[in-house]
This record gives sequence, C-alpha cells and structure tokens, in this order.
Amino acid sequence: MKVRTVGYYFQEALTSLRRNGLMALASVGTVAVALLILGGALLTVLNANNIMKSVENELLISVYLQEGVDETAIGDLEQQINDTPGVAKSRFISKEESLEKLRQQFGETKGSLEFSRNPLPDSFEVNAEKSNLVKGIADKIRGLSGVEKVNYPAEVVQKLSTLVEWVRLIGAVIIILLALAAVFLISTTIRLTVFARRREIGIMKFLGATNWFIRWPFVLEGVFLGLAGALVSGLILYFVNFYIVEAVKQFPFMRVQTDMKDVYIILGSLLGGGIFIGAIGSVISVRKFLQV
Amino acid sequence: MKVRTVGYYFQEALTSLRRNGLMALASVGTVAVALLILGGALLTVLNANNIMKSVENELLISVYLQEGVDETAIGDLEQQINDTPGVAKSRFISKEESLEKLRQQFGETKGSLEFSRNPLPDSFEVNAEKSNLVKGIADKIRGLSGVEKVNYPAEVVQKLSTLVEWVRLIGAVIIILLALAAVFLISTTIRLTVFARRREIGIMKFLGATNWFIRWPFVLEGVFLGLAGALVSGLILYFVNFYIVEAVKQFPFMRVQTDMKDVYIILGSLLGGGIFIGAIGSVISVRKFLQV
Amino acid sequence: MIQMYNVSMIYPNGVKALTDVSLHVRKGDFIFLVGPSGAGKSTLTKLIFREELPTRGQIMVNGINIARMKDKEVPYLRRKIGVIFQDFRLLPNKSVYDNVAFALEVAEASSKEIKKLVPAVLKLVGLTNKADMLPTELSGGEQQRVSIARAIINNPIMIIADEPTGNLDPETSWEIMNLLVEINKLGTTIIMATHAKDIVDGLKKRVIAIENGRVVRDEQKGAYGYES
Amino acid sequence: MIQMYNVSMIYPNGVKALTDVSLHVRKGDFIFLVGPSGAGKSTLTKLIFREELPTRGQIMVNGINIARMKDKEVPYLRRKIGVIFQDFRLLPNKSVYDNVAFALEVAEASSKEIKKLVPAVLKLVGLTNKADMLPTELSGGEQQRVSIARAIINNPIMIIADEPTGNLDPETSWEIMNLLVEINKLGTTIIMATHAKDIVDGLKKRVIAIENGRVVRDEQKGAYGYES
Ligand SMILES: Nc1ncnc2c1ncn2[C@@H]1O[C@H](COP(=O)(O)OP(=O)(O)OP(=O)(O)O)[C@@H](O)[C@H]1O
Ligand SMILES: Nc1ncnc2c1ncn2[C@@H]1O[C@H](COP(=O)(O)OP(=O)(O)OP(=O)(O)O)[C@@H](O)[C@H]1O
Ligand SMILES: [Mg+2]
Ligand SMILES: [Mg+2]
Repeated sequence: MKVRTVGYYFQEALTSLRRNGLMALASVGTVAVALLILGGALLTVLNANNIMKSVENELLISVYLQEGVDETAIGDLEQQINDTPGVAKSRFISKEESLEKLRQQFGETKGSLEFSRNPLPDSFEVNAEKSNLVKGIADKIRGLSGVEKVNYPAEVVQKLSTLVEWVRLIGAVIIILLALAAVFLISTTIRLTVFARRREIGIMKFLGATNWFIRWPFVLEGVFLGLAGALVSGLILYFVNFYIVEAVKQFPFMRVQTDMKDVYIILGSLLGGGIFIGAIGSVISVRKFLQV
Repeated sequence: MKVRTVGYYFQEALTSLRRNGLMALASVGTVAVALLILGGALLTVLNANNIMKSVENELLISVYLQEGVDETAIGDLEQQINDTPGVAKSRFISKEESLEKLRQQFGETKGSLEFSRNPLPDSFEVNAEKSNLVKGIADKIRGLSGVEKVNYPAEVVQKLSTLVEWVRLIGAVIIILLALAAVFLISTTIRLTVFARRREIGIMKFLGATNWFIRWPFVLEGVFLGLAGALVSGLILYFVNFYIVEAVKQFPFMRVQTDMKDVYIILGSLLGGGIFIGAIGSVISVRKFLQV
Repeated sequence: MIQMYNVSMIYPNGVKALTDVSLHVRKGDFIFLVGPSGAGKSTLTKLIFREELPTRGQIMVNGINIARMKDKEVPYLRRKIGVIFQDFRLLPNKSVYDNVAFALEVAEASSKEIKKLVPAVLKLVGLTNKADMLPTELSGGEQQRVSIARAIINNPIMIIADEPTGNLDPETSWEIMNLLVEINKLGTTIIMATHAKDIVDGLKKRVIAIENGRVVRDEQKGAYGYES
Repeated sequence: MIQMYNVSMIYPNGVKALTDVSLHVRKGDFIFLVGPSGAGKSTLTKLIFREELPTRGQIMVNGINIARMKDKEVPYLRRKIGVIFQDFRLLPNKSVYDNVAFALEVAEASSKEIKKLVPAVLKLVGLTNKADMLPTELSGGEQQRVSIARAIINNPIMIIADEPTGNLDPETSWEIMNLLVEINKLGTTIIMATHAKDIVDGLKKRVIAIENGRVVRDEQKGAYGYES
C-alpha cells in the first residue's frame, strides 16, 4: 500500500463526507443520539449505584446491652462485634447519650423527661458492609453475652437488599439492551449510507479495484462518523453529568461520591465504541456489495 | 382519487416494503428502538413520580401538646389543624400510645421503662399534601394555643421537596430530549430510505405523476414502518412495565399505585406517535426530491 | 403544437447548451433533431416537457406557455407527451410489465384498460416474453424498447424520442421506426433526436440540425448531412 | 489471448443467453461482435472480464482459467482489460477527470503519472473543457466518451467495447474508431459489440455474429450482414 494510496483513501473519505453532507450529518446525529442514550444510562447507573451505596451505609443495627455490663465487658463486646464478618464499623452509645437524644426529640421543656434513674440501656450502633449481610450480623451479635436485644429495620433491610440487587440487575440489562440498540442504530445508518452507493461499489469492482481499496474510504468515513458522534455525545454527557452531580450533591442523603475516573472510563469507552462501531459497521455493510 | 388508485398505493407500499426487505427491517428496528427508549423513559418517570408521591405521604409533622390540655381543647386543636391549608390528614396520639411505642422500640424487658408517671406528651401526626407545604404548615400549627413543640424532619423535608421538583424537571427534560431523538432517528431512517430511491422519484415526475401520487405510497410505507415499530416497542414495554411494577410492588416503601390508564395512554401515544412520525417523515423526506 | 421564441439555455455550471433557438412545430410533424455530440439536442427536448426551464425566451406547448405554467399543471402536460429517454429511466424495482403500466397508472387509467393495453404494446416492441423481468435483467436494446413501449402506450399527442435506436440493431431499429411512422400517421407529433444517418436519410422527414446550441439547418424532407 | 470452449450461460432467471460458444481470439485481433438486440453480445463480453461466471464451459484469458481464478486475483485481471460499458458506469460523485483518473488510482499509479496521462486522454476523446463536470452534467455522447477515455488510459492488453458509439454522431464515431484502430495497431486486442453497420462494413475486421446465444458466423475481414 503506497503512501499516495493512503492519501487517496483519506481524500476519498473526506470528499464523500462533504458530498453526502446531509447523510453524513444524519449519521453523526444518529451515532451521537445512540451513544448519548447509552452513555446517559451508564452514568445514571453509576450514580445510582453510588447513591445506593450511601443509603446502604445508613442502615444501622442497634444493639442494646443488658443492665450492669461493665466497661471491660463492653470493650470485649466491641471487639467481638468488630470481628464479626461483614461489619463495617461500630459505635458505642452510652445510656446518657441515648437519654440526651430522647430529650431532644420531645421538645425541651424541662421536667417532662426527668427520671428517678436513667431507664435507657447502653447500646452499639453497627454498620454492615452490605445491606444483605445485616440479618446475618444481627443474628450473630444477638448470641453474644451481655446483649439484651438487637434491633434492625428488619423488613426494610431485607427489601432494600433485594431492591439493590434488582436495581443492579435491571440496570445491567438496560445497559446491555441500550448498547445493542446503539450498535444497531449506528450500523443501520452506515448500512443505508452504503446501500445508497451500492452501484458505485460495483463499478469500482469492475474497474479492477481490490476489496480493500474500496473498503478503506468507507472504513475511514465510518470512523470519522463514529468519532464525530462520540465526541458530540461525550461532550454533552460530560457537562450534563457534571451539573446533575453538582445538583444532586446538595442532598445530604445522596452523598454521591462519583469518582471522576469512572466517568472518564465511560466517556473513553463511548469514544472507542463509536470509532469501532463506525469502522466495523462499514466493513460489514460494504461486504454485501463487494460480491461482484 | 379513484378506488383503483388507492389500491395501487397500498400495493406499491407493500411491494416496496417487500423489495427493500432489509431496509424496511432496519427502519422498523430503528423506530422500535427509538420508541422503546422513549416509552421506557416515560414509564420510568410515571412510576418514579408515583413512588415520589408515596414517599411524600410518609412525611409526618409531629405536634406535641402542652401538659394538661383537656379533651375539648384537643378537639378544637384537631379542628384547627385539619382546617390549615395544605393538611392532608391528621391523627391524634395519646401519651399512652406514645409510651407503648417507645417500649416496643427498646426491647421488652419489663422494668427498664417503668416510670412513676408517664412523662410523654400527647401529640398529633399531621400529613401534608405536598412536601413543600410542610414548613408552612408546621409554622402555622406552632402558633396554635396548646401546642408545646412542632417537629418535622426539617432539612429532609426541604431537600426532598427540592429533589422532587428536580426529578420532575429533569424527567421532563430527558423525555423531551428523548422524544426529539426518537423523531430524529425515525425521520433520518426514512430520509435515507427515500434518498436511496431519489432517482425513481425523479423518473415518476417525468412520467407525469402528481406529487401526491408519488407521495402516497411513501406515506403508507412510513405509516406501516411506524406502526410496526410502535407495536414492537409497545408490546415489549407493556410486559417489561408489568413485570417491573410487580417486582417493585413488593417493597413497602414503594407502594406504586400505577394507574393502568396512564400506561395505556403512554402506549397509545407511542402508537400514534410512530404512525405520525412515519407519515410526516415520509412527506418531508420525499419533498426534496419532488422538485423536478 | 410547439412554438419556441429566442430560447436560450445556460446550465447552472455555465454551459451554454442552447442559444437563441426559434422553432415552430405543427401538429402531426415528424422531426429529426441531428447534430454532433453535445450540440444541445437533448437539452432542447428537455425544455419541451419541462425537465428544464429555459434561461431566456418563451416556449408554448399545445397553446400553453411553459414558463408561466403552475407547478401543479406540469404533470398533466407530461402525461400528454410520451418521452423515450436517452438513458431509458426505467424504474429499477418494477418489472417490464409494471414499468410500462406505470404510464397508465399515473394517469389513473382503469385496471381493465391496463390489462388490455400493456400486453398489446409489449408485443409491438417484441418483449412479450420478458414482461416479468426487471430492467437489470435486460440487454441494452431490450431496456430501450421498454422505454419506447412506455412512451407510446398513453396515446400521447406528442412523442419525444432521444436516440431511441442507439442500442438497437439495424433491423430492430427499422421496426421501431416503422412503428413511429405509423403512430405519426395517426396524428401524433414526433420529435426524435438521433445519430442514425441511415434512418434520417431513408425516411425523408423534416430535419433540424443543431450545432453548438444553435439551429443551423431546418429542412422539410431533409437528410442527415448537408446535401452535397 | 482468449479461448472459449463450449461456453453456455444461463442467467438465474432461466434465460439462456449463450449456448455452446467456442471462440479463439489471438493477441492483436480486432473483433466486431454483431447480432440482434438480446442476442448475447454483452453477456459474452461480461464473461471475459468475469462480471459473470459461465454456467458451463471453460474460458481462458491471457493463459488463466477464469472459472478457477481466485477471487483475489480478479482485480488484477480486470486492470489489464479496459471495458467500455454499454451503460457507461461512471461514478456519479466524481468529476470527469476523477472518473478517468480512477482507473489509474485503482492500479496505484503515481500521482505524477496521473497528472500526465489524464489530460492527454481527455484531449483524445475531445473532453478537455468538460474535465471538472459531473457525469450528470454531460450529454449522452460525452458520457460515452468519458467511459472510452477511462477504458484506454490504463494501456490495457485488451479493450472490450460494448456499443461504444451508440450515442455518438457519425463523425465523432469515426474519430473514436480511428483511435481504437491506432491502439489496436500498437498490439492491444479489441473486442467490440456494435450495431453500427457503416463502421463494421467500413473497417473490414474480423466479425463474429451471434444470434440467439449461438455464434452463427465468424469471418476475417467480414461485414455487418451476410455478404449477399
Ligand atoms: N444537467 C446539465 N448540467 C450542466 N451541463 C449540461 C447538463 N446537461 C447537458 N449539459 C451540457 O450541455 C451541452 C448540451 O448537452 P445535450 O445533452 O443537450 O447534448 P446532445 O446534443 O443531446 O448530445 P448527445 O448527442 O451526446 O446526447 C453539453 O455540452 C453538456 O455538457
Ligand atoms: N442480468 C441478467 N439477468 C437475466 N437475464 C439477463 C441478464 N442480462 C441479460 N439477460 C438476458 O440475456 C439475453 C442476452 O442479453 P445481452 O445483454 O447479452 O444481449 P445483447 O446482445 O448485448 O443485446 P443488446 O444489443 O440489446 O445490448 C437477453 O435475452 C437478456 O434479456
Ligand atoms: Mg443527448
Ligand atoms: Mg448489450
């Protein structure tokens, strides 16, 4: 392949893009829209996943201790709790602290919550690593000596853990479907572009052009289309994601810790995907008309 | 327009669909994918909206009363609360009831929560109609005589009301964008289909065909494509929505009350939209090539 | 039937295809348009059925000023004119039968009429056994004959033929010419651009010679070249 | 140069285009293929540059069996054969210059060579001032000449011309024929399907007549019709 011929390929691809202006625009638009939707879904799932994680972290197991457990026993218990598999962290709350909380809850009028002696127990707040581990942990801790009662938002926890699984599953399915849809849309567009030029391809063959001689300009055209579409969608997604994440960050129960690395990976894949689909789409679409 | 000619239009449209099999399939696929994504988004927003509503309903304003307010005063107060604009409903909770709840919360060991006299106040639980009304209602009730303290999940309420607005806004924006994308994809496909047959259109004109004579088969073809695509996407959405709603219904804090009427309206619009876009897309795409 | 007054045609790319052409064609005329390649013969025919609009000058066809005609009326003009195109212009997705029937379809003819006329015309051009084939499955001459069949089926008041025998052997060419002469005898005006010296010389009809976009000769009972 | 042994060609739709054709073409031959419309002339030429594969029989071109040829080798065969197609087959989106240059481009000729050869060949066919136009902006005869220019530019060992003068006036036709005769004198084999009686009778070359898919006559220094 001579350098001059490579030059020819590029020139051909660019000329064709210019000549088929409308169709090129349509293709870029389709690629952009397809990748936009796909990328949007990916980012949404990424962010939703992060939100889910932060919600999971809020789920607390309350461990109430028996009356009269002494300090060393409490220390032991803390050790045991932290050693329980699946526990992320734990915090000791003394009975005094609990009473203070209760007081705050029911207004500040003195007297309404004055007891002869503090009737509340000491307790631990335990965080689980994952929501579906909560029940197991609670059961284990219940068996420890010195523990009076273990409370956790039982139904909510179970349901939430199922929900999280579901969201992840549905998210994955939706993303796979959207990826397929994107590939389909892009390859359809390229196929139609090639279809409109099937006669030309035949003529080239009859003039002694090799298959790759015919393919290269189409492949480059596909790559340009894919690249342009991916860039457009990438830029839009980048800024939309940025603004949405900023907006959502205001909500305390949505402490989104979106790692920008993940975002870059997604945008990079879109770019690579666009180029790849453009090139492959061209090769496949041209193939049918090369059989002469 | 003779009956015979109408027959000709249909025959032409069907023949063309058959002859351009691959392209027709591609178009149907594109329409289906576009409407699928759009419809999916619509249903998601519909369901999310319903979930939001049910979450909103859970937001309670706790109104604690002063010591020694008598029954008639309580009745008055209830009346006044219910008359406050924006209040959806209210429920009286006696101090005994409150204590019972507290007891349940901290284990069942007798003795740990036995008081000389019940230190808890009487209270009301008040539901607001909308989350952004909560603060106003709370402020109003705070001024009523006999009220000791009004509690509401202040920050959460404010943030939630903003979030709900946001979700609705973003949802609307996303749906409009997706609708535009769907229109764009479908009309692009049809334009490419027509583009591949531009020569034919010119020839017909030279043979003395009127513009509508040329247009009708394309319009019908567009309608068939749109219809087929809409049916495919409609069916998929119907079943996916069904399963997801069923699955989500298991979660108590997601009491989705999706009105099937809304779903049918969405599916109906998809169908109508598909047909409309198919027809309009054809008319617009053909127009350019009719200028001979 | 056709009056042209000082017609000039300059294509958008600047090519002067016709310069100051004036012509009168009477109903029932049989005219050969001759001239070298690129002289402007096809352009002249294209002006008549309004494929192109003249840059300057007036054209009356059948009493109607073509430049002032409304877009909506154009199809009705075209239906009255049968055109045999130099590049055939067959509909690639329609069979031979459907291509020919299309000219009737366009004019909303009855299905009975179509079923009667199409086979008859196909027989005239010798394509009865190719009725179900697609244009791409035909030889060059066969495609040309389909285009001839399509042009004559509508019983037009005028036939414009752009080199209708370019891809035909002499024998078939003469059959087609005899057919056109017959049709002409029934009153149809015929304008035929051609390079076939034998035919022009043999039929002795009116000859209009074009060179470089100008009418250089207009003779009754003329020949292809100058009588020398 | 070409040997055909008992070649038959039946198209997928069942049309028997060629039946049992045997032929020998020597290097440097100048052959006219004549016969009525639909006889099988174009089909015969299509077999030589492998646009179609024969249903039966063997074809050797330049010593290579065409049926056994690998798909990868086909382009290199085609580059050695210049083809003037009956339907021109110009690339619609390329200018006249680029259409002609394409034949060199395909063979990866140097840019210097292209810049030298293309204008020279365009001059030969009289299209120098149309170099920048698109095929749709040309008259029928001009398109035909572009296709001729493209066929001869590559200095092919053989030229296949399918009615190369069908859209040309007699004068231009003779110019093109003289060009082909010159090229033939330099050793290029020429096979030309034609209906132009004048030309065939005038040049007195080898004539192969085909009728109904069979070779019915093969004469050195022959004429268009049977000598009568
Ligand atoms: N669509 C077009 N755009 C620009 N120029 C054109 C167009 N069609 C024809 N021409 C130019 O106008 C001139 C006359 O063309 P026309 O087709 O009328 O010639 P012709 O007499 O029919 O020739 P031929 O015998 O080769 O068919 C030519 O020089 C041609 O290049
Ligand atoms: N692609 C095809 N598919 C089916 N049949 C074909 C195809 N091409 C040609 N034929 C048929 O094969 C026969 C020979 O065709 P061919 O093109 O070889 O004729 P020809 O001698 O070149 O005629 P002409 O002088 O009209 O160009 C014709 O009957 C034609 O209908
Ligand atoms: Mg012409
Ligand atoms: Mg032929």
